[in-house]
Amino acid sequence: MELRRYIVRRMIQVIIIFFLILTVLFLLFRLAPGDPVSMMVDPDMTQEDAEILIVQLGLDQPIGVQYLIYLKNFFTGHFGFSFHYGEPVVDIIWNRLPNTILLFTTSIILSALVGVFLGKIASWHKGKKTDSLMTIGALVTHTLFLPWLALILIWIFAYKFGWFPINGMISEEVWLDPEAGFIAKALDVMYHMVLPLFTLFLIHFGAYLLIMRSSMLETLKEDYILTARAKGLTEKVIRDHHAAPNAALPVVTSVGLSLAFSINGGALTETVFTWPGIGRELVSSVSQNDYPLALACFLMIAGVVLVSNLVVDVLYAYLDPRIRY
Amino acid sequence: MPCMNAKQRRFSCRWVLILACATMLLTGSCLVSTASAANILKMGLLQEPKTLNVWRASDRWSRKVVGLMYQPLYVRDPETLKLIPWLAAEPPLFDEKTLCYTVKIRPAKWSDGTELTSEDVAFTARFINEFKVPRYRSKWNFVKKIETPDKRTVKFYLKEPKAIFVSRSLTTPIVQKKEWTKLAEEARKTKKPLKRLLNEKIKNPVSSGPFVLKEWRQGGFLYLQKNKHFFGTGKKIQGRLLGPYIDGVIFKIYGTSDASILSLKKGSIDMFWWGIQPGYIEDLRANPDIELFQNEKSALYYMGFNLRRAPFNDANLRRAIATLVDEDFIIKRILQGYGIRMYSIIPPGNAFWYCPDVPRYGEGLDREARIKKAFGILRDAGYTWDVPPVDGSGKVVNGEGIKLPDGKPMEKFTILTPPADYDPHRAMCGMMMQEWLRMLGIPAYSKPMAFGALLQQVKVRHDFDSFVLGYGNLSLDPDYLRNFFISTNDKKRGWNMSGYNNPHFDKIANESASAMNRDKRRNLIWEMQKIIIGDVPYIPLYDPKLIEAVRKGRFTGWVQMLGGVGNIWSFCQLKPM
Amino acid sequence: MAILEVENVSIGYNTKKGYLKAVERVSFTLDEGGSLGFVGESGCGKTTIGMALMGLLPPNGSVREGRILFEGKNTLRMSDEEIRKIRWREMAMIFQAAMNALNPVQRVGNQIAEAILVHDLSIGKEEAMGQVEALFELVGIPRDRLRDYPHQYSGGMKQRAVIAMALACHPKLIIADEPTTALDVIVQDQILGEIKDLQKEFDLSIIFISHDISIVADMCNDIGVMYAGQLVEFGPREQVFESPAHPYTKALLSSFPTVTGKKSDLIPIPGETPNLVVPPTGCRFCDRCSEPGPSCKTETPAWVEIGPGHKTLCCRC
Amino acid sequence: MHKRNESVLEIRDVSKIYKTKGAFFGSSGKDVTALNRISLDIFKGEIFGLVGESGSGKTTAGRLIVGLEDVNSGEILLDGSEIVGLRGRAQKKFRRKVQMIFQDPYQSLNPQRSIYDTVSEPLKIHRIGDASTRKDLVRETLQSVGLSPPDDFLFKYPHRLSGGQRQRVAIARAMILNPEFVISDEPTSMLDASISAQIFNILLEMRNRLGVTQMFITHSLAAARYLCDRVAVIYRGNLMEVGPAEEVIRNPKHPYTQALLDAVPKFGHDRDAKRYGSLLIKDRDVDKDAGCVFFPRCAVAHEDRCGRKQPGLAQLGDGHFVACFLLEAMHEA
Amino acid sequence: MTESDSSNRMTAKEKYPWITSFLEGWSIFRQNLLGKIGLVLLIIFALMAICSYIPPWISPMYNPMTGVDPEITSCTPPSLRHWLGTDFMGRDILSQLLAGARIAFMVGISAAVMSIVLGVSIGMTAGYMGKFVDTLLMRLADMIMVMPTLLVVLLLSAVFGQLNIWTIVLIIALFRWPGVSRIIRGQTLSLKQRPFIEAAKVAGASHFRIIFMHIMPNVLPLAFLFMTFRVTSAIITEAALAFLGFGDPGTVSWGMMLQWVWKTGHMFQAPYWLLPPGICISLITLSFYMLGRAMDEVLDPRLRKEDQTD
Repeated sequence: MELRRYIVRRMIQVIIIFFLILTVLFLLFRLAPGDPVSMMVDPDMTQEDAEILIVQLGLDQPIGVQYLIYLKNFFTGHFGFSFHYGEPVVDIIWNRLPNTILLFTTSIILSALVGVFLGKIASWHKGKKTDSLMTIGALVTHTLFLPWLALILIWIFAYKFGWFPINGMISEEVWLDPEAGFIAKALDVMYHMVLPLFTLFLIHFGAYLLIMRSSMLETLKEDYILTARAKGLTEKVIRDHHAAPNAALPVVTSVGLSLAFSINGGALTETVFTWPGIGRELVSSVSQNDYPLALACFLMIAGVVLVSNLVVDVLYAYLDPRIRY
Repeated sequence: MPCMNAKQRRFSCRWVLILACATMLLTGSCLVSTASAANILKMGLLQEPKTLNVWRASDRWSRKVVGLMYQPLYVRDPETLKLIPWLAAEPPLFDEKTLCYTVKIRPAKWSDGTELTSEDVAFTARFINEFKVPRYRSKWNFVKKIETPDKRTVKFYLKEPKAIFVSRSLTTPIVQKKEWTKLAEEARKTKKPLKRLLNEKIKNPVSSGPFVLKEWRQGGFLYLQKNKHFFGTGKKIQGRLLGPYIDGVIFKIYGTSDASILSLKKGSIDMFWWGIQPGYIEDLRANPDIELFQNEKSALYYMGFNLRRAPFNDANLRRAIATLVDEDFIIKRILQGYGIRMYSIIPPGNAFWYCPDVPRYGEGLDREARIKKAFGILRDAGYTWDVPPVDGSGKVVNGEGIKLPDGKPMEKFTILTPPADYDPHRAMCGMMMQEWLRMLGIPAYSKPMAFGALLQQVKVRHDFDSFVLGYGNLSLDPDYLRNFFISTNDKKRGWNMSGYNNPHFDKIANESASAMNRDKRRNLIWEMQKIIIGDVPYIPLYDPKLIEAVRKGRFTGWVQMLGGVGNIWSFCQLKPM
Repeated sequence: MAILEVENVSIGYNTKKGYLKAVERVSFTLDEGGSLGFVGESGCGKTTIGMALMGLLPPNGSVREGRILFEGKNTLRMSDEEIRKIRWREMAMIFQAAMNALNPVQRVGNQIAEAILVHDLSIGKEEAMGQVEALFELVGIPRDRLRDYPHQYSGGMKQRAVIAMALACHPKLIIADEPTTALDVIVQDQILGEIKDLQKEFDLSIIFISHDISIVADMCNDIGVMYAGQLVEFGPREQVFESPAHPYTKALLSSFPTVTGKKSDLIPIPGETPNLVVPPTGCRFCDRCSEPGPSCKTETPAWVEIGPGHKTLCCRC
Repeated sequence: MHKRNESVLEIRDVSKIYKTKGAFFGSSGKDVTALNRISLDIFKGEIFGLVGESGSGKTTAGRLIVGLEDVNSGEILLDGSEIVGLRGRAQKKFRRKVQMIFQDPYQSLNPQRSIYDTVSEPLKIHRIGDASTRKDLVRETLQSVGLSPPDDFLFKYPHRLSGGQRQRVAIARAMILNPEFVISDEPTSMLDASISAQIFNILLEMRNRLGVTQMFITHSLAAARYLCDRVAVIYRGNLMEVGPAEEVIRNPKHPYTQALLDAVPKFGHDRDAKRYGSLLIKDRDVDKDAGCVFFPRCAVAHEDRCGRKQPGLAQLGDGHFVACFLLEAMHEA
Repeated sequence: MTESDSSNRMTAKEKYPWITSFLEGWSIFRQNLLGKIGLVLLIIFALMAICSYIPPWISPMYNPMTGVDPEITSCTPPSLRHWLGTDFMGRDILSQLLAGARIAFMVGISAAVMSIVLGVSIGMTAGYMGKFVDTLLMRLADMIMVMPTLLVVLLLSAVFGQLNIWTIVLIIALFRWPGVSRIIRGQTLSLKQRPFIEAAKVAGASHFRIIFMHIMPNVLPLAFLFMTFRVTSAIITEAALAFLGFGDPGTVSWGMMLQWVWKTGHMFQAPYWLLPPGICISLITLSFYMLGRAMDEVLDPRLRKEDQTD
């Protein structure tokens, strides 16, 4: 009951914050210099043309009216039309979002799993070679500059060795092949995903490893670990059943907190690998002054982060019986 | 606890799964890469086309693709650059008395098998006028009346003589009446019909060109198939036997040029449809599988001034700066030699309209001589210095404290340039120009600015001192010369960004717009160029050369032309080897 | 018969400040069914002894010398696996802070069942839970709290649960390390009473570790007084309390306020406990002793037998 | 020992209720009564013991008196003047008179400040003396709490001191302003027995030498007996029994006091003989909390009487007050 | 405890007790391998930053932004004249790299200091004031926290035209305080409950005194620790921004260098140009990170207690 109340309260907060962000961003975009019409530098685009377009795009309206229209559209599930694509923004986002989710969640899950697993091992061998090797390795990979790493990986694995495609998400050979079934297509996507996934994985797993390691060291000092040992449990059982689940709790929180940070990396990865996702779309729409699209992409990202933070908090409450709201 | 055990087991299962996936990926990829069609041309695009709606297609990526489907009545010959009939059967007939153009149309079919008739042509023109389609409206709004006496003939009655009718209006892509009538009707019902039409998503354009869209995977590729109903197949036009001989084109989307070039080197694509950065050229030239084409562009990169306010309302200062600007340095260093010196607003590649004898400021001079000459111009115009850049003994020193002829010190001014990510060359030019001007004591500051903001300053607000901008793809018809400098275009969002105002020029310009005789028009255009370069509201800087790379040994028959090998002729004539 | 014999055990920790001699040459025996209490101030090494008996010294700690004979077998010689099997089944421990001794994210019932399951492979989970229910009954926790998490328990209940856990495998020896420190006096009384009852019922041997003399006095037959890593006095309860031999024992007794008997002034022990990395030479209590002899500072004290089973480590006795 | 003359501190009908924060916006949580209409007088020059288990409200009482928290109702008078809700200058003046010694010496000293900083801070706050007189005063005070030579401690940080030394520093900080009234909140619960005795003796000496009136909050009847002149036994925010220390411990009247005394370990002497046996083995279930707070656990209670109404404090003679119906009945009979 | 030190040596340490605690911290730090590596790396980068003034002083052609070698018009590999080679228009890569170190320090440290000052003051205010102020500030923090900093800066830079380096630093700082302030707030809340604060209150200390004399010294070490992590995130954000082409075009930062390599198409032709900036960004982040972790150990009281036994 209490938990449900907590969720409701948090959801209200999330919604308020979301609309605040929406408003701030909307104002920012509308107050900014530069409009999509003046971006059209074709000499054929005469001044009359520009004026016609401005009226047609509704940019001549007062800003309050534009905001209200935007809100109205927003509630009807409509984010307006992209200035650039001329398509409903919703369509573009629905087209890109699955790609982002695929890459991003896979990378987060993979790196969290591996990070937690290795962190467990490292803390268990504290002070030994395994530990120092893992810690230093994690630190080094975690601090690599992501786009640079991505470029180097492309160079080595995609170009020099030719093991993986250079970029993109699908190859036309497979998708145009009428005989290729779902599995072949899925495999093709996964094949394209290897390098971006690996990039994100390299950057992220270190953080989880380090968090897990220190949290595990902290947990191993707890009295209940001593109890478990006194009970005559084997070391493996103590490590895996008593220490690790408790120690993994902070990792859950840190996944939530670092989400916004990881999204930066996601956008960079998408840009370098031309992965057709939200992050890349955001970067390109921003540089093309495509406000409706940029705004929607950003809201989408903020919304996703807000909701996943909420989910993480609830998950945490669920996993840790001590916390009841 | 048992539940933890289960978790543990799941964990190790996951590992097995991951490994299994990895191996499958590797094997799967080996299978995949063997299957590829030999007769399909693969081209790398830097960006994904935004739309296949021809009226919305304002970005070059969309236009590249749309251009293979919607065809105009007349196109340019790759060698002479003269207009030749394409959908039209013969050159247009002009009746001077009635101001009427008569165009005969070839027997041609749309990709859905229906016939392309004069109705379609008339519909296109009326459509543009009715909905005021941007970029096309100005080419058709002087057409008074359109008649279609029969299926193969269209008659256009003009309100007044217009020189651009053949070269601009009749090169408008023609759309199918059947396809657009319904959309137009729906649009008419809405409050903002134009917006509705522009936002229309055209999933599968009805094509009159050599290719039709087969599949578009957003974020992945576009696949265009050969159009069986293409009118040109088997025909000889301008002595060229048209195909297309290839089965289709696949456009693959690469976000960055290095990825595209790596793919080109690997052989995943046959051509990268974009100019190659000079950095790659050495490497590609050494590659035996790659062939490079070098073509001129119809482009203009220039520095513009705000003539509406001091200090650039003084032509002498502009001339002095034109003298100072070392175009050779820019071409040699910044463009790495892949560019052409621009003397006039019209690029030299557009040979017919290009005027060769405009004033050439500072041609062939070294830095010191340029400074001395510019100093001379300014000194004669009444400018003074605290420390003149040329001292008494004629030695060049760093000038300081320049004052305008009215005695006021020249205030700091900015050179707005696009940011380096948008165009590193222009940003760098601004930087160099700042240094050169400072040698003369002119307080110039180069300021790269986001492109949207820059245009807002320059084009909408007119709040700027000077800027560096450019056009990568100018029309071959020189009407833009009039557009850029005629005083009636000096308003918000108008094309006369400098605020150039010269009644004499206006008169000649208007004359040129309605000059129906080509040679007479050429004289006027030459005259205009001379006036502009004399007054230098714009200093033309360079026209970059276009280097394109294709893979040898797959296809042959690339047609070189102003603007590169990726033209309609190439697509119609490429043959697999 | 002695269930536990400890001979000359010394234990130390490697610390960044140096080697810390936490326990020095401690010997004692515990008879089957007997109860032995260790009393001393914080840092005197009493918990270290408890941990050493269980084989649970932290990684930086080790037994330097001596023997620990549990039912005649030297536990120090046993492999990790062997000692793991003895733990809980033969000797269990009631931990100091019950609050932290239970895993917060597992249900209490499961944690106790786990102890049973790991040592008795023949029974299933259901059966083990049945046994846990019986244990709960024994220590006075309602059955329906079996599926609760530790944080839902009150302090006293947690302590009871920890006692139930200690009894889970019916051990012969229980080491209770300050089992009531954090509890209120009434609850403490109840828990102590329970431990006593259980000891009688199951014929357990108990080692009771506390800083509170009065509790040890209440609970144990034999008393060991520890100071600065050394056992300074050892003997039957009556003898130790009625005729304490070591000056530290005397001082400890006289610094303890009581509710019974005559109200008398407390005599605090001056000074602080010595640093065990560099322990003082001679008698370690010498600096704080109220009546030090001339040789105390230099002479290493030896055990003096002053009564039947009552001995002390003092030069002056 | 001390004449029952003027009260230094008077507590009149003081209640304190904590609102636990509700989960959903407002306050849907339960209220916890920490103190329920408590009245006490503390006389000049005495050490007054407040004895209770954890959660009984004894610490709250101390915090209310020093003004760390505000009362919900009732008044507290120091030297006859109201001290609840003082602000500004009046509060500062009051601060000089009343000081507190906290429970945990490891937490009550700022780890980032040296002993000198800590002890001299009250002087700085109240602008007493200049740098050199302050230093002398600090030395003197440290000496008086047994930290000698003071110069050894002056510039040390707390983490280099033992628990006992830290608590002495805390006492020195409380004493340096020469307060009238000092509250010590279980000052020895974290310390070893031998160290506790040192602290007790310092507190006693403070009273004897400087005549500082004190309130000693503790859970240990034994400590209260040793240190205090009078004690009050508090249970769940209600006073159960008030009286001279020796009297209350020798001759406890309230069943709760009796239960407490029963529970104290007695050095193995007749351990099994519970003298009073006033505590129920299993708590009684009560559906409403209208009756005596101890009723659910009281072995000797009358269902009909104790379960319905709350007894008030009644004097049994010679300053010994008890809140229990059974005794009233006895008295009346 | 080393109380047996000779008394005259004690006096200096006694007068300035922070020396002792600093030395204690330093001795713990010295035992930390990661910390030592980080410090050495950092010193190297600091030297690079200082050295960045040397090349332009030797010859104007070594000016990182505007200096071009008159004899070189394209990208050249390392030579005696240009130790790390030149970029596409003949500018010296080493000079750019050195100048980049200066920018990295400048961006990193100034953004970190700003965000820490903001975070600490907001966190302390929220924690100490509580109630409405707390709720308001923390909701604001939540709101800012869900924004991916890089994308926000990118968005703002697109919206307001090209940003200059200081604006970028400011924006990074403005969007990176919530994490700090949350921690500081938590710390303040727990400090507020600590008896020594209450003791100060009982002694009559004002809010001002409590905040600045008691809470601040206790949160500052933590804030300082966070600063090292903020430095890394600021450097990375600036580099990524520049890499994407939204950086300050007037500054030579490592991200900008990478962008030049990328945009001019020398990515796979000129490893001598691609590798150094990337390695530098990665290493400087690594060094700050290692330093932060080592400091974490120095400051973490729990780790210090490790040795203490019963």
